[in-house]
Amino acid sequence: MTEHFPILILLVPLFGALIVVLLGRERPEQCWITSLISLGLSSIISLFTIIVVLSDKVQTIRYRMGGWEPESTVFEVGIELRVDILAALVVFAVTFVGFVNTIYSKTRAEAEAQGKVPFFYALIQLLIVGLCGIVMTNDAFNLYVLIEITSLTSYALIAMGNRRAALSSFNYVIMGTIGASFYLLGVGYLYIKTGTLNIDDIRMVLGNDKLWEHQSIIVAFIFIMLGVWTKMAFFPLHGWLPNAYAYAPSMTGTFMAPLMTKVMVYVMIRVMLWLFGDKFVYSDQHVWGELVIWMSVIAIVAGSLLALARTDIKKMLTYLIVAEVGYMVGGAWLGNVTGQAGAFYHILSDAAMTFCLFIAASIIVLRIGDSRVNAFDNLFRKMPLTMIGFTVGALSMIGLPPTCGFFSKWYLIRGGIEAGQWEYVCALIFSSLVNAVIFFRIFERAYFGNIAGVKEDFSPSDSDANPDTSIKEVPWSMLVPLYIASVSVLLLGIMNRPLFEWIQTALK
Amino acid sequence: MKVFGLIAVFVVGLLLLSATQDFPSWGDPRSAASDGEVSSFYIEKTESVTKVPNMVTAVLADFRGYDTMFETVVIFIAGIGIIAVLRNFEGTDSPSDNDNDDDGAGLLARFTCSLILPFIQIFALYVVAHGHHSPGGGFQGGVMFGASYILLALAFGLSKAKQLFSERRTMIFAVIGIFIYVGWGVLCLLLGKEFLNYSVLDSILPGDSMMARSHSMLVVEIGVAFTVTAIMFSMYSNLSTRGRLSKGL
Amino acid sequence: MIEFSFIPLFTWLVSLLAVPAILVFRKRPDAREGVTFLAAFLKLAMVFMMLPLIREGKILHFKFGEILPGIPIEFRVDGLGMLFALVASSLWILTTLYAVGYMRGLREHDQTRFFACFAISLSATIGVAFAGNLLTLYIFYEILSLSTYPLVTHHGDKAARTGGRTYLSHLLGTSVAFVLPAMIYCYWKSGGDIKFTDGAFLDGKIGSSDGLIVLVAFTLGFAKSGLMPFHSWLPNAMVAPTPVSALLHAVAVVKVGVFCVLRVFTGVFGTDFLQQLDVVTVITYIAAFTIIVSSLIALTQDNLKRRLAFSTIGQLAYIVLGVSFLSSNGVTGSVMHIAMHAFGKITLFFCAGAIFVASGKKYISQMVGLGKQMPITMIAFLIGSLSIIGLPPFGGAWSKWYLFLGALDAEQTAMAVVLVISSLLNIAYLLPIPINALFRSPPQKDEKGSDSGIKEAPLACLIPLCITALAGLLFFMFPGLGFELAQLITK
Amino acid sequence: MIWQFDIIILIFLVVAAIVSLRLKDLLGASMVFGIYSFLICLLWAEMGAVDVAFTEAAVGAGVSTVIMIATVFSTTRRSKD
Amino acid sequence: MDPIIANFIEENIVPKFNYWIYVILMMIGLYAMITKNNLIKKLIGMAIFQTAIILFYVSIGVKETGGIPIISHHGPDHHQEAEVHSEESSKNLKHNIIDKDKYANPLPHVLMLTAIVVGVSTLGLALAISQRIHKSFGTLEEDEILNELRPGGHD
Repeated sequence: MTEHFPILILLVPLFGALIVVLLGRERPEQCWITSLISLGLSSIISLFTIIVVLSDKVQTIRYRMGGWEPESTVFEVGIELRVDILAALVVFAVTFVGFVNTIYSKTRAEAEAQGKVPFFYALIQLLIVGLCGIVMTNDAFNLYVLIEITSLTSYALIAMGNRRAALSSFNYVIMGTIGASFYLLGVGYLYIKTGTLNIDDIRMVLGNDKLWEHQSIIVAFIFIMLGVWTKMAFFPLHGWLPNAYAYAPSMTGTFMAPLMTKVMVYVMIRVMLWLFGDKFVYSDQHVWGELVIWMSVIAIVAGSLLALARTDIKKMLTYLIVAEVGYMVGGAWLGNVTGQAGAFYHILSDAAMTFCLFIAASIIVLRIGDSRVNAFDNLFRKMPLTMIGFTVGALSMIGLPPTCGFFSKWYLIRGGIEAGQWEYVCALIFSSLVNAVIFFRIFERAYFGNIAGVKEDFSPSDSDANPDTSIKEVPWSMLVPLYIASVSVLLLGIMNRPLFEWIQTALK
Repeated sequence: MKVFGLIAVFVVGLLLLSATQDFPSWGDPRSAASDGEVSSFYIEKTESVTKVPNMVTAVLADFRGYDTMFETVVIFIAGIGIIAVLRNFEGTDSPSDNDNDDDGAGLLARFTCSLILPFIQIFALYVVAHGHHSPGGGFQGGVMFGASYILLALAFGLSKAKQLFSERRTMIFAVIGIFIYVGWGVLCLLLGKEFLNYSVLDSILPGDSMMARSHSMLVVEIGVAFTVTAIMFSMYSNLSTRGRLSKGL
Repeated sequence: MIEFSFIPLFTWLVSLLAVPAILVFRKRPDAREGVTFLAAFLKLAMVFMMLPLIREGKILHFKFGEILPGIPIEFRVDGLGMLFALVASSLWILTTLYAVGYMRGLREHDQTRFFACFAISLSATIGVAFAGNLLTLYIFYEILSLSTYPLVTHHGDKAARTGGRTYLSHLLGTSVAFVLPAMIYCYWKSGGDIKFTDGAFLDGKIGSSDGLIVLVAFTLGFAKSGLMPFHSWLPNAMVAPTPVSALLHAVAVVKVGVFCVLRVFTGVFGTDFLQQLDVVTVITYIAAFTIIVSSLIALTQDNLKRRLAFSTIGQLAYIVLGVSFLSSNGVTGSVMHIAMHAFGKITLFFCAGAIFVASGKKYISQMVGLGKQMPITMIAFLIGSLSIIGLPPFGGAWSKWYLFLGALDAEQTAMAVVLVISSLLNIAYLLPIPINALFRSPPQKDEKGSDSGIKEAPLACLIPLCITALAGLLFFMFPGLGFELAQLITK
Repeated sequence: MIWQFDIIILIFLVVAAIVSLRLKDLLGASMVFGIYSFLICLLWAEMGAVDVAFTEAAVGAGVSTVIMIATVFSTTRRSKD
Repeated sequence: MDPIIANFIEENIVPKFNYWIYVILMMIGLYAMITKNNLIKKLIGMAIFQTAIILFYVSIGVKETGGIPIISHHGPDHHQEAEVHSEESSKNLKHNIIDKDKYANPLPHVLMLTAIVVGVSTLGLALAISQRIHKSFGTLEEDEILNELRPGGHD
């Protein structure tokens, strides 16, 4: 049974989506529980998959669709899934975030998707199917199909928002199609030279036939990278992201912001290390090593500064995502295992903390009805529970121990030092300083309020009572996800050592 | 913007052209892709292992059936996505233009359509069923079937078409299509082999395991056809009425 | 020699566990401050429990939870940490006592928050004092910065916010920008081992140029030590209530800074290794520059607390200077000066606060003749300033003397000269205040002014400053313990 | 495989593409895009990719053109470029 | 003509003109996607872009010597056993191996079927979104939409 886990992870949400659509108009209230069950089941299965993969005898699950064993050929003739510990971790992150986010969207879905609740749940589950498929597949073209699945679902999910959302979703369609098509082109170039689509086989052919210096392979690499970077909003190509995530319905934004870019970063690492192989990517006769590091430095700095310039909190967070993508790209391109493992660990930790921050931000925006930071006066007194969760995420974003942000920065900086890429190290430190400024600006607001607010609660007696009770905390269905997220931020930080060791062994 | 776009486009084009120089020349049967192990396997072994002379159908529905499953899912996503984007249930649209429903095109057009529609649909069924031996398959057949309904809607007005193929029914059909495909794969799973491994189905299908593959391909093609038919029609009916499903073109 | 023990953990925990209790009792001030006192006394008791073991030359050790490959959270109590813990925990009691008097006297708001953050910062301080490796040190250092931020910005008005902003930006910024990369670099160079042992872990593992960079990064990165150019947070933090200033200047913050610098010198590099690297002259000059310039600035300040702040900057620079001599005498002097300056400076701050509470005067020019109304305070101020200046028969004399010896051992006559000049400057900016207050009669116009009816501050304020002043005297008589603990690290 | 035939279609393709992008009337643009699809499906049929040609004929020339025209009808025919 | 250029054309253009045309089509589509102001025009450009890539893939699969990828047992290579039409499928595979040069490479065709489907799905969804935009902004021209947003939007 265990060997079927990978496909089950995919099938459960797929069936869930179908059922939700069938339930459709008649019983919209059952859509929530259905998708909750299916995603919970799927995340449990992925948890078991992690356990299976960690056992010494399995290590890597290879699952051949249709049972096409390559008997007369050395190459795979069918499509195969390949699940190692990295894939298992990311899949668990995807399904788990999906599950928690479903809890969050219990009340929001009715409010923000009037009458379209079943479609929302169906799309979100299909999106999860696509993301898990991306992570697990071992076939270059299948990867393209799944990327398109995720893109289509996210176009639709974003466009369900207000009119700004529709516009930004259209830009996303254009950019996303360019990106996916570039990826498809790259795969075509690889196919015309190698004659196979299986990722491992392509790497093998490239290695055996010494195709590395061929112009077409180099162009293929460039185009695949361009495509993936477009999908993950790497700095010069990030234009579509901020509006799309800021204006999307809140329960959509809280799901996409943590996962989409991270999964594409995983795809990038996979393409670099498994599809082309590190000998090709990090070889000296290619100029791009230094170049990409510098691009990531620019991405980090620019993302942080753009975030600093924003007053709308969701916009701010989206630009922070752009900066974080810079972290991971740089770490993956450092060319040493520490950097790659750090980048991978940052995928997980960044997913956790972005999730935490986005939930907290959407709760705040929902409650005070204003997304500008200037409106956050005295939030610590008004909604302390929410602000605690927000604080955890923010500290992790700044990179203070013992949150996971600190440890991922630790590994990334160490990788940068080992690789001697000081500009990258400086960029990391700079961005965490800027993050500190950004978030303490918010804390100051939320802690003291404006001067008038302070005067008002400067009472002669010793009063810690809540000054005004106009703004209440949100229902449990939103606080529980927030706390799950912030706990996982801390947990990832405490668990970093075993995680990092697994990742390192998998990358070696 | 234009200048920037032009520069970007030319950079891309030059990169691609620079890559073509070490491509195998066009149509060269010895090129790595065409002469490669995988494609040779498909060409030489397909018929012996699946009993299907149309390699494209075989590769589509069996070797790479996993892709095709997601291709169907993509269509499905497009269908429900369009509804989710266009439909708004607050009823901000004034129902004024919903009342006076059009009565489709002129008499001649209707007559012609009523003549050719049956043939279109029969041909669509043929395309689906005969995809093993001739070009075609579930997808093409499904598109044609959906197109026949679109033609119906064009000629006799959307409301007439909706009577035959209401949105509820559309959704059910689409879901059933995917359900057939995925369920068929799950059946293989339940019989103890990998997902979509049709060869185990010879226990419930006539013929040996190869014939089982051939028959299973027909089944999944039918599933694809269901979904594609439904979604193609719902795409048209939503897009032509801004999601109000009130008044066709 | 090294023995496992839970006492360090409990010493660290006790003030942390006080926090929930404080929060629980937020509606009943007496119970709340009772809890604080209880915690404080318990902490001191535990420190004293460890003292004999340490004096036997044992080293208490405790670790849990490996958070990074090869790096657990680790407590390790040696002489240096012991001394610092002693100073901090004993002064916590006095500061609490004083804070009770001060806060109630001024009817401050949010006292619960105040005491809670106070307790957290104390346990962070103990964590730094007992830190067994660089990462633990760093973590508690950051926690201290964060937990003191609400204290600094206690008033929450515009000035407090700007002050807090400067405070946090300097401390967090420098630590993240300099200490973190330097630490990771050490971690990489030393092959994943950043434990403090008797021998330094970076010994012989690093080249001279890298060594210089790392050393400077550490010394400036621990900006709590107030070395120029990262000193400006200290005067800006003066907006805080006086107990907080006492905490910053005497008990916790700045001492933590210099303590970290001492650790870096002794625990990370090791004095002998620094000797052969021959890179410390940079630090020496930075420290000397800081001493002179800060004293000169202090001369020009009229706001009493600002003047004291600049004098603190100078005194801290003494400690760094002393350790940068790399001679056992210098280090001894530095370690002693931590304690001496702590007691002296806290006396001065208590006095300043007492003056503010009693008369509302902030500016030195207003304090002429104040000795008539509040003689005890002013006498205590005199004692404290003499101790800071380092004149016998006050404790400061010993540390100054050893620093001087250290300068001579290191054949750095220039530095000896600097010490002399700076002591003169200390006299110039400290002594006039009590002298004028005690022996000059107040200008006439103030007679019928607000000064009428000024009397001593409430007892809760008065007692601590008397105690600390006396302690200054006692340290001159019985400096033995300080020496002993200092010897433990210098040998 | 007659390469002259091939190249003629290819040139027509480029022309159709440019025309459909230059037309100011969106309806006309969609029509020309349908023509483009037909040409390309011809090209594929002639390249031996019968299934692809079949699909393109059904989808590209059929459905995409229809839904594009449907959109143009329900929005606007005007286009500035 | 300069022999080098002539040589270059001999080498690179004549045997590969399909690739050249596909690159040109792709450039046209990409240019339209980036610079066109009208949303529908952008989408037309997108469709052209995708068809260009499909053209490239199909060109990979072409063989000068090969026909359509459907195995015909009436082809020239099976005359000798045209009478045994029944159960041939198992027999002739034993007798004569299928000559793979006679058939085009099926794999790119399969991939492109999927790509076409994805293309039409994207197109449909994008058209729906553009209808939504037209409903809320009243125009399909990008610059007019942005002008309408200018006072409100802060970026």
